Amino acid sequence: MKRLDRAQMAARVAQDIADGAYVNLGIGLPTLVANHLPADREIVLQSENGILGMGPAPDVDDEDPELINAGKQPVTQLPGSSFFHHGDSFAMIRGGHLDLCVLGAFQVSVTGDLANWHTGKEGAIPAVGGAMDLAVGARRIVVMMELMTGGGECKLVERCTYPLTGLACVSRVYTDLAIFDIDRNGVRVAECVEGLEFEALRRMVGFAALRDGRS
Amino acid sequence: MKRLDRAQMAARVAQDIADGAYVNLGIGLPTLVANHLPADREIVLQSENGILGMGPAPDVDDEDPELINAGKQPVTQLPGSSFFHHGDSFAMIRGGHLDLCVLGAFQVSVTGDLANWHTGKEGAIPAVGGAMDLAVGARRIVVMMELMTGGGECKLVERCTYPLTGLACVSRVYTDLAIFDIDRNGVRVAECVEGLEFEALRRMVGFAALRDGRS
Amino acid sequence: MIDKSVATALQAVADVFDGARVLVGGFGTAGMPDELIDALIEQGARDLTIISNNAGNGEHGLAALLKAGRVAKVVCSFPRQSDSHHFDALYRAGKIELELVPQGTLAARIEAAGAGLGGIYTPTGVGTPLATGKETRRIGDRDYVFELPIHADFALIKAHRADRWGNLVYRKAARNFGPIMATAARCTIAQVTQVVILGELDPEVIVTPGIYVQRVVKIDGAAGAGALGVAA
Amino acid sequence: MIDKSVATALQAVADVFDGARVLVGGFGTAGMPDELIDALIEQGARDLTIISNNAGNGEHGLAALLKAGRVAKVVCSFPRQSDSHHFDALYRAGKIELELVPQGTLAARIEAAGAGLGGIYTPTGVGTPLATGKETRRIGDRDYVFELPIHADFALIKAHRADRWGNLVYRKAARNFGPIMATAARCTIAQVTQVVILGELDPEVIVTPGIYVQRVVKIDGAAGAGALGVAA
Repeated sequence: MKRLDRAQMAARVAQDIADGAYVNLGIGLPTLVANHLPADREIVLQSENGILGMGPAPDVDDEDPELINAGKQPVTQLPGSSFFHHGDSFAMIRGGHLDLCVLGAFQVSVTGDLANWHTGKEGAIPAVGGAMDLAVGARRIVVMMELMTGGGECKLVERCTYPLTGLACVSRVYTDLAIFDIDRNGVRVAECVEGLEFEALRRMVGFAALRDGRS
Repeated sequence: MKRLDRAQMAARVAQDIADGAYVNLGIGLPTLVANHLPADREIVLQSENGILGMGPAPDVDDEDPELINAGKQPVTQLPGSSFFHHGDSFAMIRGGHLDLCVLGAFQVSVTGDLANWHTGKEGAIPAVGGAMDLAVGARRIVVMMELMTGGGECKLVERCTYPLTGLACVSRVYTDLAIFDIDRNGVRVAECVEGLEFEALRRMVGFAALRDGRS
Repeated sequence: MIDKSVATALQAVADVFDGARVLVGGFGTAGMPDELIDALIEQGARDLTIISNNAGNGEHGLAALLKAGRVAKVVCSFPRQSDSHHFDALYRAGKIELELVPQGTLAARIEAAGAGLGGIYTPTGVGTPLATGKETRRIGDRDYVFELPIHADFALIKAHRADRWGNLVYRKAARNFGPIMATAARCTIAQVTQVVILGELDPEVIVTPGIYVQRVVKIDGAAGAGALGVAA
Repeated sequence: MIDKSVATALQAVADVFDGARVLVGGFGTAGMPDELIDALIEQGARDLTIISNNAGNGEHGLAALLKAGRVAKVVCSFPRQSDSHHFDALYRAGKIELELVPQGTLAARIEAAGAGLGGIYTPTGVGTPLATGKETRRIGDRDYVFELPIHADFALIKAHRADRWGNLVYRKAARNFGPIMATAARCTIAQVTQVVILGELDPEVIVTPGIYVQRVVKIDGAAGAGALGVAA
């Protein structure tokens, strides 16, 4: 089967983002989506450290230590961009003004619960950042992650075992093997990579309630 | 006795305002204080419609309908002034950042309760504006009013009969006849106009607990 | 491509429905979206709830909307003015509902809606008739009143300059309620004096980022002309 | 006359007392008041509670303050970073207390303090371990967590330009927590790159009005030099 690499996953997420959408891309994997936004759409990226209309990474010579994204990487600003403080930025996030937020995850449950901030392991130092605000705030929350851990465990689960970030907030999960839609009726497979049979995917995720939503 | 006129009352209030103070002057009588600020002190006036560093009234030719004070009169701006929206303005007021607010009043009680927004009369249309926010917000609230109503009733009372604006918030009352300080021990006369005896003043206010605080 | 410009004020308010909750900017005459209100009168929506600092004065703007019988309820801090006779008459006749809110609480409730908060505790109004029937709570050594957010279907505001993304800057004290109302409505409509090329507004000085603005209407005339007209 | 200028960073932080609660601006390296933190280390105050987005990284700034053993407690959203080894070691040794707060809740609690609110209800964190033991309340059709304001004795922030009234403007994403922290402390100290003549800052673009700033210290060096130094 043709497992998607990270760039292909990012391109697949980007393909679904509408012209004119206001979008926050979470730290890590979702940041890659910025490199694949369709050139014919005007998509406005928000960074929770107070930027709307964020542009791509600058050339090394043009880096400005005071123009960074939420992942603390140098970025640029597009015409039409604006700056605001953290209070206003999280009012924007929490108040439901973003159309979409793409987040990474440790686990997503069949009811859309999200776990992406803390492994809960003994001795691990917790750090939450803006993850919980994004999880409750954006109009639509999607997750972008590899379906299986390095150890072969599925990250789409019946019930999260890691500490939660938000309850029933994820509506779509983009993975390297399939795309899953989550609603009150459960989980449907929206797309599968070439060469992966539905039944094989069901065995990988390990729960019977998975439905095939492909027309 | 030498009753103070309104300009004299305003000048007396102004005399007590320290260099560098941030001050809100309520609508009506307190607005006059702006005309009497000592020239050798830098006092920053706030207007609750979003101005800090408000200046005096402009010449008629220089009036700008978008540069008005809380009483909707044309004003000017001083070097160092800034504009902000109503949310930020009332955060500034409510958050205890103003050193002083001078308010008008219908009644002030011996415990510092303030009534200045509504007569409570049958058929009267209530309007509160920013009075209740100012009453709880500024670090020090003083009132400027004539001591007696036109009908000869004292406005400094044992208990307010008009609907309240704020509880135990007034610490000084400037009137045309005397200045009163209010604290948890009650009311002390801080100053009296020339020719008014303390006992005569006590009879005017009509409560026995008035103390003479003049040294 | 994003372009939030709408050709006319009437088009901008075309979908305001009967019973809608409408935030209206302005403090006195500064920042009052007069042309949008005129368009709303022409458009004809009824049973409106208007949330604004005042309840109209003279014959124009909100006063005219009230006079036309379109407003079922006003939420405001200061309805009584020397020339608020249309509101006064409707109120005395029992034909309009009034929810009186302290000005800072009005602002804070609008901000809470825009920021997605479920409610706030404010010290304003404690022990007064405007806190009657409301939950109060002692926090630390002080009493506070519980207040709910004020959400709206539409916000009509006036700004100075806009670009096609809907970024806004205001002028002097006409800023007042505009920036916070823009955050609290599902559809914010801004009338502006000037529309500039994208990128011409300095990112450091934009007061309302375009994310909060759905429609922009350029109104011809000099800056402050609307307000001058009312003052005349 | 109002003049909030202070000659040196050390003078500006001279009265920070043992046990003080100190807000520290900055997100990553942008907007970090490095010179004020260095002065605080030199000044020697102990048992501090530091409220900041991060808990220091590398060897400079907050990390150095932590390393010097001056911090009893950190209130922050993101202590764990690739090079936050001083925090990590102190935390693992049980020598520092951590209150972990979601970033937006941290911002909202600081804003609530500055705005005089007694508390707020936020949807952030409902049903997660960070809401454990906190009051939750259903308002409308949604659950919210009750959060208290975060007040502080001092705020150390970095801005771009100031005037003698303490009016501030910031630069790009270095604005971050500065404007809200300035409102929540009894004494706000701003380090700036440039001090300009009163009246030179446009009243329309001032982000932090001087009322929120008690002391201004000009730090020599180009804009962003402090941050560049840390990045090096």
